[in-house]
Amino acid sequence: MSLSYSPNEMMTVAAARALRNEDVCFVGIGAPSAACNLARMTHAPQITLIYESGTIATKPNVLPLSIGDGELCDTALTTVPVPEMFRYWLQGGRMTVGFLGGAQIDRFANLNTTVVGDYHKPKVRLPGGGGAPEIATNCHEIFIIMAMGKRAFVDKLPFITSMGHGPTGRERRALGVKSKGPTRLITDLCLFEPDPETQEMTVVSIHPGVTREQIIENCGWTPSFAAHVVETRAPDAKELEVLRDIQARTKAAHGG
Amino acid sequence: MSLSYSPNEMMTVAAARALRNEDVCFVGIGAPSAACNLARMTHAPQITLIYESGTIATKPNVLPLSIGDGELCDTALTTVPVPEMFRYWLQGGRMTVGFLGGAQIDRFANLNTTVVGDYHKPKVRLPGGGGAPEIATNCHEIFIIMAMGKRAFVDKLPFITSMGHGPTGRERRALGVKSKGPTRLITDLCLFEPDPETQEMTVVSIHPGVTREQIIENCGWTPSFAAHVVETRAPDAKELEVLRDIQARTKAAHGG
Amino acid sequence: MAKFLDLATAVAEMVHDGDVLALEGFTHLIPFAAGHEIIRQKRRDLTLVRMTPDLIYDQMIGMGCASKLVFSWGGNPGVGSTHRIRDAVENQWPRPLALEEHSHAAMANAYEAGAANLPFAMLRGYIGVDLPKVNPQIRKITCPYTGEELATVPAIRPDVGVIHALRADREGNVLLEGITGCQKEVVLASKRTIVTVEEIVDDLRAPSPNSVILPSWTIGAVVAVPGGAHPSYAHGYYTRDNSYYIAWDKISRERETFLAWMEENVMNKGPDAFAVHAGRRAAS
Amino acid sequence: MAKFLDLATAVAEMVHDGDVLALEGFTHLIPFAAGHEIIRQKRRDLTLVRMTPDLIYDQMIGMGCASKLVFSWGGNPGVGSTHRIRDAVENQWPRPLALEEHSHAAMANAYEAGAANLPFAMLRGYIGVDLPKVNPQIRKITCPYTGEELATVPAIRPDVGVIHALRADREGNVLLEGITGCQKEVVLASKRTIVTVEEIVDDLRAPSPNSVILPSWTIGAVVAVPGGAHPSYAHGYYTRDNSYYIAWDKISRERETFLAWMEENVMNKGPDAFAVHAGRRAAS
Repeated sequence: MSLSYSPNEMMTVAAARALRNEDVCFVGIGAPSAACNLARMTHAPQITLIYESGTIATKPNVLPLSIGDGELCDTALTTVPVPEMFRYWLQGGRMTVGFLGGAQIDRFANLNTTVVGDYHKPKVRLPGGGGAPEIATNCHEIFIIMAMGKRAFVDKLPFITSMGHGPTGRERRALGVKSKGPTRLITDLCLFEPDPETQEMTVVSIHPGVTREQIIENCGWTPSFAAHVVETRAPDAKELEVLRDIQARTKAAHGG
Repeated sequence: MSLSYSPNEMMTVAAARALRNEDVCFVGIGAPSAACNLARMTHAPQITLIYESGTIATKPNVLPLSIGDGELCDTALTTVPVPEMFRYWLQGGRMTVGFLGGAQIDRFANLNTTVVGDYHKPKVRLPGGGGAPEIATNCHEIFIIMAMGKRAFVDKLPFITSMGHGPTGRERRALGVKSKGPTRLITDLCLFEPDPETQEMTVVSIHPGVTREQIIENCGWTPSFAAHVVETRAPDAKELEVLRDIQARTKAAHGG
Repeated sequence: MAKFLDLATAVAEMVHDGDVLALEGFTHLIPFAAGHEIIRQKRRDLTLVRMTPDLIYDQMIGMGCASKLVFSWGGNPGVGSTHRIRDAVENQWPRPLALEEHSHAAMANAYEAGAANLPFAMLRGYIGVDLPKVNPQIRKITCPYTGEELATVPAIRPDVGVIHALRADREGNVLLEGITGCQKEVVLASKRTIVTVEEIVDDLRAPSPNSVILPSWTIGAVVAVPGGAHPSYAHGYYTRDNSYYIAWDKISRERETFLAWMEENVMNKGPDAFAVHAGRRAAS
Repeated sequence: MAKFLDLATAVAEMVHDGDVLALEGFTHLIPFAAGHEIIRQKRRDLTLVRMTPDLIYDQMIGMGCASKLVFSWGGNPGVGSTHRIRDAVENQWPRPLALEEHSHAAMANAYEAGAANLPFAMLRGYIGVDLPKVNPQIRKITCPYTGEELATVPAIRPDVGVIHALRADREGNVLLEGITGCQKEVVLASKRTIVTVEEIVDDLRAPSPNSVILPSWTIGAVVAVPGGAHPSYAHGYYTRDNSYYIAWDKISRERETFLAWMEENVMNKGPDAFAVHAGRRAAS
């Protein structure tokens, strides 16, 4: 029996699977938050989720709309001030995974959430970096979740808001950053991982029913494919049920 | 009717009187603590007392033996971590008065609580500075309480643990320190204040029954007397009653 | 000691044209009522400082209060753009808006340094990114022990800090609880401060000896404005009005609908209008 | 995740000869039971770090555990000298003790920098005093914005941090309350950590969403030692045994009385001996 699911559901499920029970995860709002909580409600019940609002080991029953919804504090082990969150917990090196989204990404998993066009005369002014610049270097590794498309997956970023492996894939190591940086990029079409030599994000797994052509068409650079590309395991019934339940609860709670 | 009292009681009462209702006072343990709480229980009920253990606006019913007795926390408005106390509250410039004691003092109200003899081959190893080095420069002004004696009031300090007005009375200003430094030195025999020109601590008030000769005999330098020296007002019945009550309660509580 | 004032008086006394002003509250306890009063009193040329300039700064900037914004993330959380801020940046409407942009970590550290009376903050940050190229305030310092380079930012010391807290006692001591953001730091870093509260009570009911309490003598003015954080929320009082944030996207997208909404809901109202939200406890 | 161990095992696994070791607790929650276990296991050449090396370090140093002391105030609070530390410094008995001396502000900042993974801390401190002349670790840095000079000290990153807390839950999350000193910083700054607690419970009973809680994954070992802070105290459990501090002055003044007391009360006892103090609630 085959289940019907959307590309977005596939992306969220695949992202959730990347997380482990023992992870301490710094969670971005939106798609990362959905994936992290899906992981917590399925295979990783002990995972520690931390939001930059200061909520540590939070277990929201509905997805927060903002990074600091009351639900996050109400269900947290404890809530600390924001300066402490960034000093002791993020910079302190406590996070095994930072889970980010972004507006634009390049082949080395550098992210732009700042501006399209010239910084001083912007075509589109985006929200800015928030926690991302320091999440990108202070967490042990970075997972990124983004839907593919040519406006999002670009050949050259107009602005580097947070560093992946650097503009040529070599800068991260050259700058002496010890953490791994982006190790997984989860999209609605496929999964990327950095090539061990070049650090270029490379397709390692394609979601069921997706073609290589679709991936190429939705990418602003010519994507590389690993020597052995596998097919992503489709969402199972449990994963879809939990995801849909939480999204239904969330929609009801936010009155949207 | 004249009341009988000890020199130590006179000293504590005189020290308490120096404090104002609107003061925010960083309290040292021992004699400063007795004076500050006497002030709170008599003429300055609204005074804010802060101990370096993190207790803010504390109102102990008995004098603490240590800087962090439970009584201080139980009666405080709130208790903050020690790093925060030193960063936000002391360095933050929140304290109007720092109230210090010391083992040795010189004529410019520099204090030694570190060592007698050579630092590396000490004759007597004293406790060290604790909070005093930064209290001395970060509070708006400093009150010092010490019983006189030639071993305590010395011509030259073997070690400057906390700065008064500097070794020659000029260093404090020369170093660009904006706070006033020691403005009052309260002893068991008399009260000193800095000379407006030289910053030398100068006798401005002599306790009842004390002679200038006694002051000179108990001072390791030749003390200066102000042009107009007054007689310190003797402790009144209320002051003595409150002081003796708190000391009796304290003795009972500490089981000493 | 804090003075107990009404909101109009507090803003009139403490907030002046040209001030550096920080309204803080990290999603929780955002001082909307105070922001609206500043709009009504038509303050101009403000430098607005805030980690997350969301709806309250969208409203203040759209109404022409600010000439500069110091920030680290500007958007309608979980919804989309802050259209009024974008219109000011992209089209100079209603007036030009200079930007000084940081990361969250840098701003949190800069507030912390301000509270600690340090001239600057240092952090392991801004590595490999473009922001230092467009913000000359981001500099470097070398560790005197290890030789490592660290990023620096100047301490933030606002002329005025404004926060919303849960409650104050009769002496003006103020309690916060829940997500406390950098509110304590802002109050301690600012020259003048306004704290709006849900209620003024005889007993703060602090649950812990370590509760987050700002003593009265750290605060300029305490103002009772029940519901004053709406559509943000107040822990234990009322929950976040997420539908307002979602609705704001449409209201703020066009200048005309924005101005009409502001006229009706801000210019023609007062702090009392927030009281209706104080009693609203959403089931969660 | 924290391991639940007995005290002898925790010390045997985590504390090694030559380690840099910080036992913290600012008057409150001093980990006496852990210190006694380290004495019993005859650790040597420790660098002992502590803001206020009072009785617990007087005992450890008098029993020969340490070759160096990093501190900011060494005494028996409100009573007088720590005679065993003085004997080590003045007479090298039972062995020489090197000193690295700071102020409280510097050490608190150094722990804070350690927790924040910074290589050093800066402060407005050490102005016009002699300590920088005898401690080459105290240096200076220049503000890149104002040109001001600030004092610096290296971050403290102990090999082992040891604290006593109120209670842990079954997952190993730990609650502190009352005077919390720099315990959170020490745990976060240390490579390995031991936390002794009054009790292990199903529910932490945290009174506030902002309660001081260390998550299990920040801790190496959790050990239940009821009364383990005695003669220090545990907020809500038992009060400070001030008479012990007063009595210590006489016990510790002479080497013979000290050694006899240690033999009877430490070497011939175990962590269970602290349990008697757990129930003692002085009326206050």
